[in-house]
Amino acid sequence: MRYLPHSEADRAHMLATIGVADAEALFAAVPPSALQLHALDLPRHSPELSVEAHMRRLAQANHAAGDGPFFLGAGAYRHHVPASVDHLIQRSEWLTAYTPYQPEISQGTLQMLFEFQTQVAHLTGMEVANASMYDGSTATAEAVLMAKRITRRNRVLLSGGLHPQYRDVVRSYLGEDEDLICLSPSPEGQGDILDRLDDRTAAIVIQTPDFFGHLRDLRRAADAAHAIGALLIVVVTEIVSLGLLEAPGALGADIVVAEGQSLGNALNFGGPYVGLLATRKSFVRQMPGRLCGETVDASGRRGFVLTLSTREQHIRREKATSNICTNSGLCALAFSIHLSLLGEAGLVRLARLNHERANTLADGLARLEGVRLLNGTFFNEMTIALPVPAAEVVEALAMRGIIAGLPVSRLLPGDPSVDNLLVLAATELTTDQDISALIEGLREALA
Amino acid sequence: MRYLPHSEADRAHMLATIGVADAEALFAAVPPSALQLHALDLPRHSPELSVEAHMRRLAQANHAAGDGPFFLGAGAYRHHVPASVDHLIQRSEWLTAYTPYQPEISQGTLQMLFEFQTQVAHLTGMEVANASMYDGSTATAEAVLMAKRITRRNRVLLSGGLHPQYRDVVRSYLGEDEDLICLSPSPEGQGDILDRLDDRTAAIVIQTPDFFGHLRDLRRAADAAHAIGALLIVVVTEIVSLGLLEAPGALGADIVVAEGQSLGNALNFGGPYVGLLATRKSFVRQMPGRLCGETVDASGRRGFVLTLSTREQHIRREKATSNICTNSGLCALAFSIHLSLLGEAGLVRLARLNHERANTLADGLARLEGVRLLNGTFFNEMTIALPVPAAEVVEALAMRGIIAGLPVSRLLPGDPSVDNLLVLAATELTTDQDISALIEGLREALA
Amino acid sequence: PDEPLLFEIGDREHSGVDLPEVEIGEDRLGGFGRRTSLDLAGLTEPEAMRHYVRLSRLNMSIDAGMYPLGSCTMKHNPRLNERMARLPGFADVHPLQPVSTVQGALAVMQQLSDWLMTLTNTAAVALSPKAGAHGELLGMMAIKAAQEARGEGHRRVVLVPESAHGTNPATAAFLGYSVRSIDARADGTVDVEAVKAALGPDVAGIMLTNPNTCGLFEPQVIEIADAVHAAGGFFYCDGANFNAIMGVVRPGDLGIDAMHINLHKTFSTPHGGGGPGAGPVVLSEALAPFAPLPFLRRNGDGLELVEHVEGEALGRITAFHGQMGMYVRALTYMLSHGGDGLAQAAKDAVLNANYIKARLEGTFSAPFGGQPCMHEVLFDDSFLEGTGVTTLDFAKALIDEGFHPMTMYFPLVVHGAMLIEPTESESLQTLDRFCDVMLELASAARAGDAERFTAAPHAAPRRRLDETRAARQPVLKWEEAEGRAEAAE
Amino acid sequence: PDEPLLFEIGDREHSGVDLPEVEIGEDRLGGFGRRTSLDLAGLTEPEAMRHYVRLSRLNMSIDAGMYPLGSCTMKHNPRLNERMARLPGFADVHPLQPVSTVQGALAVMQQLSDWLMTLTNTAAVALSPKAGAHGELLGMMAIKAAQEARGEGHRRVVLVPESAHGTNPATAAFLGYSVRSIDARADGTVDVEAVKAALGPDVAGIMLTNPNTCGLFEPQVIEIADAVHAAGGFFYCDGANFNAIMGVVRPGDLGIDAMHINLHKTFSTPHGGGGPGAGPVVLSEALAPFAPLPFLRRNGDGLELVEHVEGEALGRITAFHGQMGMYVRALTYMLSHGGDGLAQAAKDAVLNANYIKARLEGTFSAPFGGQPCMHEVLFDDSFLEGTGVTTLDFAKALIDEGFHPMTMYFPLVVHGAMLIEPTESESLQTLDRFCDVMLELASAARAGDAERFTAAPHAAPRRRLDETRAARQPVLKWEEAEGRAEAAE
Repeated sequence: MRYLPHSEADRAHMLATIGVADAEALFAAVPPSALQLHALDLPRHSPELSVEAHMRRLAQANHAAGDGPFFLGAGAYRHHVPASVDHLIQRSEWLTAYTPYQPEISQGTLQMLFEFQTQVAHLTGMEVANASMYDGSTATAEAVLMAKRITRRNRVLLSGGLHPQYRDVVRSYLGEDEDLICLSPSPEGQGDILDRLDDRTAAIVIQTPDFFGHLRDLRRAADAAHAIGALLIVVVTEIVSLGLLEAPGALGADIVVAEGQSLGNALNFGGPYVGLLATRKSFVRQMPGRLCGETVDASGRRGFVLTLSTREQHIRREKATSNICTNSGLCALAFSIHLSLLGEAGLVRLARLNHERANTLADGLARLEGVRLLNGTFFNEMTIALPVPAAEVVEALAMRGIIAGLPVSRLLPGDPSVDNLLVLAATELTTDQDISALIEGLREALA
Repeated sequence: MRYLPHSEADRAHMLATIGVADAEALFAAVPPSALQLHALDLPRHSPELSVEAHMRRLAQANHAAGDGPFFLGAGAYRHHVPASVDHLIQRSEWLTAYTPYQPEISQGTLQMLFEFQTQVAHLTGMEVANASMYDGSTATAEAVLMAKRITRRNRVLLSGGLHPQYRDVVRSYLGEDEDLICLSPSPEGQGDILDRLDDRTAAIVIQTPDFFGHLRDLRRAADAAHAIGALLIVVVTEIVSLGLLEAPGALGADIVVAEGQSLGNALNFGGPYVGLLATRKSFVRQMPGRLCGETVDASGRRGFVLTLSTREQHIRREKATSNICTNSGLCALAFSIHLSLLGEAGLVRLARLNHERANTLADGLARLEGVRLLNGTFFNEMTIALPVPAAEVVEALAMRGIIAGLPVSRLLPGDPSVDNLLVLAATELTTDQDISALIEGLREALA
Repeated sequence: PDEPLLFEIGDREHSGVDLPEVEIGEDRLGGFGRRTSLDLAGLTEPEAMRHYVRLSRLNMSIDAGMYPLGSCTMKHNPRLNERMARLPGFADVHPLQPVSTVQGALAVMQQLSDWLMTLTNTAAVALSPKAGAHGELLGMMAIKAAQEARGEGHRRVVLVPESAHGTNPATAAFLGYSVRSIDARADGTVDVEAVKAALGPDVAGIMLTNPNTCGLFEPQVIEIADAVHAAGGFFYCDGANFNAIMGVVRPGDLGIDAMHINLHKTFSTPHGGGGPGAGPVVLSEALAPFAPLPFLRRNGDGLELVEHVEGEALGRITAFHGQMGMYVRALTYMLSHGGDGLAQAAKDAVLNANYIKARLEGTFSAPFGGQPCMHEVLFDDSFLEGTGVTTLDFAKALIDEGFHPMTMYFPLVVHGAMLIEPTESESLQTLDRFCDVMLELASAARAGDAERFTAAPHAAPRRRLDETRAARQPVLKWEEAEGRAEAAE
Repeated sequence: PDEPLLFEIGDREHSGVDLPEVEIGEDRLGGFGRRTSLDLAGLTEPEAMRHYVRLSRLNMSIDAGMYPLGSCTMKHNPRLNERMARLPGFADVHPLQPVSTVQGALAVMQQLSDWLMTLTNTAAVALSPKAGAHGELLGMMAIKAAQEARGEGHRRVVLVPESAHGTNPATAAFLGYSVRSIDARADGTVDVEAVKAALGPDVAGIMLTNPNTCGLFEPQVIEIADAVHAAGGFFYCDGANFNAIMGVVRPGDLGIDAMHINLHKTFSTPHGGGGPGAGPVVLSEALAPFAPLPFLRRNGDGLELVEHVEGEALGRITAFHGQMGMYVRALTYMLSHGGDGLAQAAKDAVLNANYIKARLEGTFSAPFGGQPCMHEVLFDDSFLEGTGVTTLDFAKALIDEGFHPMTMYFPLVVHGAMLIEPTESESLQTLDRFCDVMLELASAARAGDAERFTAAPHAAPRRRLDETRAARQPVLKWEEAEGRAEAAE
């Protein structure tokens, strides 16, 4: 077997050295009733060429986003990642390195994480960022728990513009909790979470651009929250938007969490992605997750280590700020490389291009009879109301090779008021031809 | 521009340091009439995503071998290359390293070449091998020139079983030369080059398996050649065959040249490939190309260097054995990794599997009415005679997504005796379904 | 070799991505456009290539050498897995595409689930956890949900042996449980009597690692499971060490109710310098109804992804469907090995650990050495007594010999622990070289060559780092002033 | 760090490729089956990964540092090129598939040809040469064929300047020409009068590198071309230095008849440790009929590949159609840069060389320094006089500073030559660091720190190698005895 280095002769030599007759003797502590004597009902080992053929067949049973016009967003975005990013992250020294607990031989990973933390802090306008979370949704849940620890208050308000699955994750993390107030979905960008603030409120959670694509007023929310001693948690699911939108930190956010997938990472049917979490320096000891810090070595040379680990489970065990251990190191690397390649100039150009593409899409949609654009503001994503249920339209267009967007009913089933709503995104990969094909497809589907 | 590190400020600073007003001043030596003042009629620079889209469109305009049943060989073979091979050769330290002229910082490449030379020598049964040639065809031409230098004779006999394009390359390298005797193509494996041997003969060139798939008797050829003071040059275009066939060196070959593409390298529409050249130790100073040798460094540690370079153009200039400089380093690496992964046990299994697949193919073809198998012997390739011109049949099957093999007329046009001949290969990637589809397709095409 | 920081090389103008400057007629930003600087450094492509290639060379990696790391199963990462995960049909698929367009992706999930359930003899599997600790969280959430559904929400205590991974108590505490610690026996395993003594009506269950973190198979695991069940509790098994027993012992046969499986430990997805991982959780019949969303259901010829349900299911613990990229890699690995190969891998992993034990035992002290170990072998620091060399020093000296340090000071149950897990990926040649180095280092330590250890590593990109300074005066991001100061030096 | 040889790790049983053992009823081998051992060492995949990763780490690479190598244009190799070359539509296509199934491949060849002809203002291009030297061979074959067609086969002399690359005289000799050497002027360029003096009815042509190997643009190149043409000869231009002038000067405007273009120097395909390269040759109207097979022809909407022709064409110089993999990479690079970017790259390459010249000139002696250089700058060793340090020593000391040595002792026209070509890929930061290092080394040499140079490199994987021993007692492959002896040590 190609992954197992021992020959039978090697095994015999080793058993003799150990002084046992066979490998089974090494499993003597296993209760006989539990020892597997017969082969499990599983296929036997297989040549690489057969495995590859099998997996390719499965891959071909999917419609890839690049196979046709594509307008899905809703928390995961199709962007162009430079070829050098994927090449670099596949280097053995990045791909197959362990968690950098031994800093002397992990300076590559550690310096990269330090740079990543700096990039995330600059991008969000915050003072500190951690070395990554699993994804945007779990980072949001951790941020909520963090806010409760900081304020020692219990009530949390989730905006109606928060991604419904993010809301569900917060619910699961908090368990049954009457202090968790989830506002109704707000497809028109309406509704005001600020009315619900009171002195028991730990935090309000606002996503911008929100799930329906609207841009939300963070400054006003921060002022209101701070006035009553609550924190503002800002959620960003499309990180490219920060190339064009004001940094949440500059508008008063106390904790910013984000999904970083858009930079460096493929769609991957939902994972792995990379969660970002940034906050004020004064909250650093309540942060979950790994942190990398600068120091010096015994010769006085600059170096980096994982630090403040007294927050973490492997030191503090049940007193840790979170149970998180493995995070998204390689995805953070991809994010960091892509963002280094963009730089400030490139990210701004990319964001402008996304906005321009979305403008073109919005203008096209607005001209369609029977279709109403719900957004007064957006970055690269928007919601339209169709005269018929959106799910049917999406299914019909999929048959023609067009992935038209997200029918809101998929994430908010059982709410007839959203049945006709469709959320669509455009990115730098969206061509004029894609938009024409969509418009044409919608026109026919609605005829 | 993403590949150019200078900003305009950088350029201005550098021009000031140099003391010129603008970049044009640095081109003062160019005759004004030749200086390009206007932009050439070429597209302007383009984003990665646009270039990628353009190249993908071109790629999609080709039928890839993996898109359907595939039976082409004729000097280039479709084999399965383990994923680790391509991964490894893309490591920066292999991919972007220079020719190992500075051995202190090139031991990776040099040790690999030393291992490659050993592998090629063992595989061919010869005493020494060089560090690669461009491909099998140019290696054949170089071998012919080498034989002429060694024997100081002029006449060269090319077997009728030699790949027609290899024959053409030898012709080009030798120029107009009445001492170059090219025997007629021998689709039935007939014809005996040995009758033409005389004491002016420097070498006879025999390919096995030959262009039509027949296995040729090397021992008899070697004995006859040696008896009259000539050399035997053996050409192998399918290197996998040596897993199952006797080593040419064990049968008396003086020079063995081969195309190494089958191991580690993709079809690549014909290139880059990797030529192998192995010979007797006594001929080493007449070999073309780079050689890597073992030595020690100033601390006495084992190390490797390019050696015997007094044969080469950069030292000997017009007295060199060849003008070859750059060879096929990275393809040789891919070959060497693939062969290391196979090892003796794996190569034998691979060769057996190829032969078994070819047997199945031959048995299937033999049952087809109107089709005659010309081969009594073969490894993984064979020739059949059809009742109609083969080119038409191949074209018809291509329309159905089946690449049926090579119509001999493509390489030997104007020879009506070969018009109906088709050369087909099978490899480990040929499935029973592929063979059935071919047989069915042939049956219908011939009906 | 020093590599400057990104912010010391790049600046706000340089970029390695060419994109058109577009005209935007009227923006739709509602006045929320950016006014503050992004202050991001950019690199052209040649500069970026150098920076990340050079940085990478400061890292150790499994491709370059052995990681004898207990509890972390650093095995070979096949490159076929990487190639498969990058097929556009997997990598370029959006999680919210119509289900009719992602049947291949769902088939991957289904097949992976089938393998995991067969290997563990369990009733259900929740794929979505993003890592092992996330799987623990999910498993304990399922236990909590099941007990609340039974009206037993008052069970607020979780039993955790002393030797457990830190994630175990952290997870329990995260969900509001209090942790009751169970002592180990002198032989390093858990006593069923100690468990029974700790059980009671307030106990929700036990979190047990098996094989345990001392590298031993818990011989009374079935009795422990029975006792916990009899007391109305659930058995959460930490699956970090599943590599020792895959294909050889099915955890379901031991009575577990939930167990996470680290695809990045057991099923060869790469560690990536700290993730991404994936931590699917297998569940017993009793817990199956409390599996989180989403899950798969057969629907005629196709597969359906259940994303909403009324009733018992737990909700979701992450957006979308989990770590698809890791599922592809793990399934590719499983198909490559086959059931027979996985069992052989487990046996080789155990063989390798016992071979190291046999070769080192005369010199190193194995506190629980009277029995075969499983896939990892535990030594204490008694062989270093009086040398002035600590376990940490000894481990750092391994770096100079080309090996990653073993796991140190864990588990907490022995003094100066050294936990060594070679995995099945290491050849006899490598194991012998490792053992030779270990023995030579032990001789050197006892011969009084303390400087070799206390100042180690000598040959690494850095000497030992000042961790206290890092924690006392945290510098968590690059500050321009610092860069200037350094540049001026 | 030492890495054992493959044959010291692997053996005949181990394999990293799983394949079924098949039954072969009756073989068709006609008695030619193998009887002797293959004696090939095999490695399992984890062992192979380690071996080749560790070996690679003994190499310098352009991704890790600057190669200031004159005449070898080591520029950045974009990874987009690698990705494109691996698309199945390019990599998994057989050269002899029906032409109807490879229209995309032919379009790549057509587009690449168009770019090359536009950049050079020439009439035809032969793509098939496998490397620069192969292109030289083809170009000189075309010249020979053209003269034979004119009945001038008696022209048996080729003029070659002293400063030429070794491949030039080797190529001429390979085709049976005798070489007549042309001296350089004091300013490093070729004198049209010297060429005129050497011309005669026996002269087939001239092989000239422009910009030349002293890094200078030949100011009289047009006069030289005219003189050669007037004498009935052809002008072969060595295109190794095309990077200096692409998009800025079209060689066709200078009167060249044939010029090879190194796709692996000028158009960024990777060097790969010594190939594969690609050396397409552009041809003037006069030589176009002598282009070798195969070539492309438009045929209605599609492209036709001409593989056979009656009459003038040269035949073929390689099987199949040349280095398709390199064509894809080069075309991808051209499209990325565009015509504007290529010209900017040439200007930056020249700017970088002149910047180095300006920064070093006070300390280093530039023999032809009175004029701007092109993309490379030439120094001699007069600054080392009396230091006991040679050019070689000086170059090896660069290794310890993280740079590849410059080209040394070439061209032959100056004493102790150091030829430095930074290319356009190097940033100002890197150039400054390189210049700082060069100046510091020069100070050190003159301060008498000879040991730093004569024993250099100190920090590389190896000290200097004994090349004499390698050549006197050649060991060109691994012998088992040696392995045993080493193992016993």
